[in-house]
Amino acid sequence: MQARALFCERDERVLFSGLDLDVHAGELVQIKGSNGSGKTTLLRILCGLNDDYEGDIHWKGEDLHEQRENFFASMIYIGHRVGVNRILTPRENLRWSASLHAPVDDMRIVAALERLGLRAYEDIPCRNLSAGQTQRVALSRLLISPASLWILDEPFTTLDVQGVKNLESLLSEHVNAGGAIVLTTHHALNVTCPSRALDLDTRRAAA
Amino acid sequence: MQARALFCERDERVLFSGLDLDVHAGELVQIKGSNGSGKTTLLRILCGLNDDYEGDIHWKGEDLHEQRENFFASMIYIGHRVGVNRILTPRENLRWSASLHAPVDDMRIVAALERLGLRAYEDIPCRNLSAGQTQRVALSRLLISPASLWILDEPFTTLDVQGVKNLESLLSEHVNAGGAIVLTTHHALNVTCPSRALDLDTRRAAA
Amino acid sequence: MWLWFSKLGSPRWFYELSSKWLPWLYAAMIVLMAIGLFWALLIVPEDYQQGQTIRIMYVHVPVASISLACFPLMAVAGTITLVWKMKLADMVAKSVAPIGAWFTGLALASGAIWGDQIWGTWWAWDARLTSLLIQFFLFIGVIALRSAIESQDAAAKACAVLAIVGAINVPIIKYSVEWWNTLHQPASSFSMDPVAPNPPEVWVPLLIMISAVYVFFVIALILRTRNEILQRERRSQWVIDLVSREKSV
Amino acid sequence: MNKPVSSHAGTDISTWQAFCATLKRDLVIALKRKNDLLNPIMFFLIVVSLFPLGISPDPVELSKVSAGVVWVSALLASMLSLDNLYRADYEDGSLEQLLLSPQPLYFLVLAKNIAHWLISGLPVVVLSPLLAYMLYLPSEAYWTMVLTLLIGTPVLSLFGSIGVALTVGLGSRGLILAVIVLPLSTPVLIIGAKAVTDVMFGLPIGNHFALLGAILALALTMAPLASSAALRISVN
Amino acid sequence: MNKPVSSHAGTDISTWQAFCATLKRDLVIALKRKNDLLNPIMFFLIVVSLFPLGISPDPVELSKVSAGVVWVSALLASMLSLDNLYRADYEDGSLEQLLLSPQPLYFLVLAKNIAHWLISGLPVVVLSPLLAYMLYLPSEAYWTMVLTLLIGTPVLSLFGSIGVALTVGLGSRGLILAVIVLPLSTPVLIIGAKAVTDVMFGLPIGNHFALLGAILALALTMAPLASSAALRISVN
Ligand code: HEM
Ligand SMILES: Nc1ncnc2c1ncn2[C@@H]1O[C@H](COP(=O)(O)OP(=O)(O)OP(=O)(O)O)[C@@H](O)[C@H]1O
Ligand SMILES: Nc1ncnc2c1ncn2[C@@H]1O[C@H](COP(=O)(O)OP(=O)(O)OP(=O)(O)O)[C@@H](O)[C@H]1O
Ligand SMILES: [Mg+2]
Ligand SMILES: [Mg+2]
Repeated sequence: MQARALFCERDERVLFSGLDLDVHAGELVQIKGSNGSGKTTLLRILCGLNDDYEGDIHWKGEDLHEQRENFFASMIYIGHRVGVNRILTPRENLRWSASLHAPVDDMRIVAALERLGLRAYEDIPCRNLSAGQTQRVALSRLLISPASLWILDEPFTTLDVQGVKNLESLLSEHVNAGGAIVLTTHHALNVTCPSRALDLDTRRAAA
Repeated sequence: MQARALFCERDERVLFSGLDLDVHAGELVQIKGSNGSGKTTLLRILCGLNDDYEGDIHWKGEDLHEQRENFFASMIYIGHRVGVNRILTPRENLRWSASLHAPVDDMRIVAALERLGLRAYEDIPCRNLSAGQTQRVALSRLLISPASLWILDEPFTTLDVQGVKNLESLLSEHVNAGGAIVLTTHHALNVTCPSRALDLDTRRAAA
Repeated sequence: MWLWFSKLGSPRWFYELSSKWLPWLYAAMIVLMAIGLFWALLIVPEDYQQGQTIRIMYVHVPVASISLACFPLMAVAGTITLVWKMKLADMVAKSVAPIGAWFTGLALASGAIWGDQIWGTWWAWDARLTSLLIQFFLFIGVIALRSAIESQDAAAKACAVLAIVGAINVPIIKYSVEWWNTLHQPASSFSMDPVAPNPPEVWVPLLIMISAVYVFFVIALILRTRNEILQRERRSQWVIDLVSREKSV
Repeated sequence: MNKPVSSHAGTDISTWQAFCATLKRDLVIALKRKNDLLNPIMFFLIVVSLFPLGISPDPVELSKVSAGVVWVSALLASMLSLDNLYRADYEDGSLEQLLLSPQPLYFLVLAKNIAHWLISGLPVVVLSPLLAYMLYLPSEAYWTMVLTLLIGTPVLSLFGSIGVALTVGLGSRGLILAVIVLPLSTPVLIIGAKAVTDVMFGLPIGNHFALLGAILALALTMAPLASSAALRISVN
Repeated sequence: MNKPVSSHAGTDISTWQAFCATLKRDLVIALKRKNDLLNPIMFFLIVVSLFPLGISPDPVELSKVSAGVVWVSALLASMLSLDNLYRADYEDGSLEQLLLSPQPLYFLVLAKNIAHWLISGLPVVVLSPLLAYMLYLPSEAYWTMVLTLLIGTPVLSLFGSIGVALTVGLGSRGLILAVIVLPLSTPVLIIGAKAVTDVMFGLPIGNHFALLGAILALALTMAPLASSAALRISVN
């Protein structure tokens, strides 16, 4: 994935201009920046949810807009709003999420939930889960999706220490298996895989 | 503030039982615990938003239920949902929050926002703020409120490194000035004031 | 007095006491029902105007009168829940709502059947009918609210508030509806004349039927409440003991 | 702007200030989303004009049903706008802040109800003569209609508030609210519509106004209390 | 359960599976909140019975307006329940996931619309004869009314969906929705109510049905596309 000369302003404040970003398979890119520096905006632009920008984004060499469906098929995004229905149980939530891409069988769903420490919570309505547990349900999607590019907006929020470690090893595994990750976080990332940081603050200061 | 023999269960899972917690002026108590261990529930019980518990809570020696208004007048709570209206500006939000306790003048509101790094954002509708900026608006309430007891549920979420430092020094100041704080966070707190931790996981393991 | 009150609040005490009452209540109901039905259906003479359809009265009036009693009962139970936080009161409140809705529905249905026979229409926007219909909606509202709120405690309190507000409103609704329709509705054909002009051979069986249906109502309420008690207290020792005793028998 | 005062829970002055601040806040929010101001009127207008479409454009027919149609539409418009009363505050956590205020909740809830009425009830009252004209309501009944609406719509807001407060924590809204609130509102509807119809027949209507007034007084004193209790339960 | 298949964007089978999964998901959510099932019916019942209260209990009067009242109430019931269509999904982020699906959005949106109709439209159709009876609709018009509702209510759901999709990102809902959706739905209302009235007068009604059918066909093909586009805009 390549982004070229991205320019975005909100409320007449330029967030970034002339931003180039290449994400290769087998690499993790961490977007850094202080609050309000435009991380979320950038991620939403990259994953195609936000159209308010100038510049080009290419995916496997072709323009993103011309192959949306291919792109969506191999990308997964988890944002500030995690996409977990409060009435359904984790299992039902995951089943639906999976079916939007490619249906998976129940075994894998249970395995994914277990990996994220939600054993015994599979069939409890998500509204009865705590903030961190809900976040974990969303993150389980990563394990059942065939996507190679993960775009994650502050995936560590509300996770406890164990959960953070767990997620870090998950990220490393994915990248080491040839996947690509773009994520934002304010915390010092501790992964065992090729990783790179893009700091929006220093970019702007330099400009 | 004293809590005695608190007992709470949700969905037939006992979260804590026989929990005693004393919070004295000039002290910070950090509630620790893994996701779903009951931190949020405990805070909501302490601040009077949740009635589904057994046990007694005393405030300045008297039962909480009998002096709700006195207690509310000297307590401030900021939860997962931060209480910032998305249509109003930070200034308007703070003005209303203040008036619920004791109205303050505009100077102090501006000063509070500035202290939290929101200079120039006073009059932008909060919906146009980023996640971290919204969190900062909520935290500004701490500075304009006369409350001596602060109850904060994961106040560091979505704050950037600078914001975390800023908040830590704010907490220290308050405690050193004789205030009391109860908070939850998954991150390693770095404050210069008397502090104490209560770990819900080890308590349960011990029981 | 206080002791009695707090004792009454104990679900276990209620469960055990009601176990003793139930056989008597069953017996009373069977006897009253048998006499009442026999008398009403076979002995009471045909009405010179309404013919056989007069017999519907023996179902309709008891059912209608109970349906009116249910809302106040629910409000009282709700008040006790809110003020004294008595668990048993909420169990009663929860049990009475569906029963009330059913009885209201039955009153509407039996009235409609009767109305089809003698007024030639199943439904009319008559004062009594309309106010009962609105009360039916209120019952459904309470039930819907109860099922919508997940936390049992919150549901109990929310339904108590709604029951109290509703109980204040039911008389207002009834009054306003009554007063609304007097202009348009010929009082004679739609009036539900009190039974007074009728001879005792008509109203004595009616009284018996009313008491029979009342006993039935009380039984239904007790059974539902007991059910609720067992469900909510299923983890307390006495219920576990009870169940194991039942099993071993 | 007043100087920072140390908070004395429930002193009259600070209660009054909290009342005003809450009222002002809700009005400002509504002003900023201009929709909130326009929508109740538009909804009222549209629903009222659905009836000639659905029923018949015949003036004689319409004039007979006009009082009822205007009143039912006012009721529905008021109820639909209720959804905004506590929902946004619940979702962003402001409601928790309101509940944790040392001020008596009665006044804060009352302030919110008054704001709601000013935004959604009053415009309907003001607009009603126009719609009555469009539905061929006899002109001698205009004033009665406006007055009954003026007394009746606050009651709808106040009763409605209880329903919203009870349901604010639930996932699905809209309809359950209607199921709870509409039956409670029937007396106001009946009396209001009847007063207008009676005036058309030249009957006395003093009674109706007395009744409406009594209901309003009852609602003003009791409803905010019930709403407060309901809010505490919902936020639990 | 099927084995994990590697995803081929837009293959027919996986599109069909996604369609079914979305339909099922929405139905399960509704079933879990039993209210969602009961409320449209109750709302319909209550609104219909408001009219006699507001207008007059007189059978002759009522039978004249009955067709219009039933249709207007069905319209309002359908519209009120629309609020649930995308709102919860927007708030919890599921909508973003839907938009990021490689499957054609048309089918996913259609699945959501069908689920909505099954939950809120169909019960109204089924219940309508009872209400028609209570409003003294002449019995020869029953079948026409049920049939027009059966064709008309899906159109209301489909058109309504566009309105909700456009407004889902806004703070205030309910009313703005009504303001957008109601005008779109008037043709259906006019034709449906007119068909019923015409049958009461013994007039032919084939034309009306042809028109309704055409509108339904148009709505089925176009409305989900418009909704999809609107959703992409709202989530932006
Ligand atoms: C759907 C139709 C009807 C409804 C909803 C209805 C409702 C009621 C109600 C609420 C009561 C009051 C019970 C009480 O005060 O204890 C009642 C009593 C009564 N109804 Fe009906 N009714 C209907 C049709 C009829 C019809 C068709 C008749 C026959 C003429 C009838 C005859 C009576 C009588 C004789 C009483 C007892 C009056 C009294 O004790 O005050 N009802 N009904
Ligand atoms: N509304 C509710 N109804 C029933 N159970 C609930 C409810 N909310 C939370 N729970 C349960 O209570 C437990 C504690 O939840 P709580 O939100 O207090 O956890 P927490 O310690 O704050 O976790 P986190 O770090 O993830 O925020 C969880 O196991 C959760 O499943
Ligand atoms: N909907 C919006 N309309 C206009 N401006 C917006 C909108 N959302 C965000 N902004 C502005 O864009 C800037 C970047 O916001 P963004 O959410 O991308 O920040 P962020 O880097 O993710 O910050 P955080 O770490 O706090 O999440 C902020 O200054 C904010 O004021
Ligand atoms: Mg962000
Ligand atoms: Mg928590």
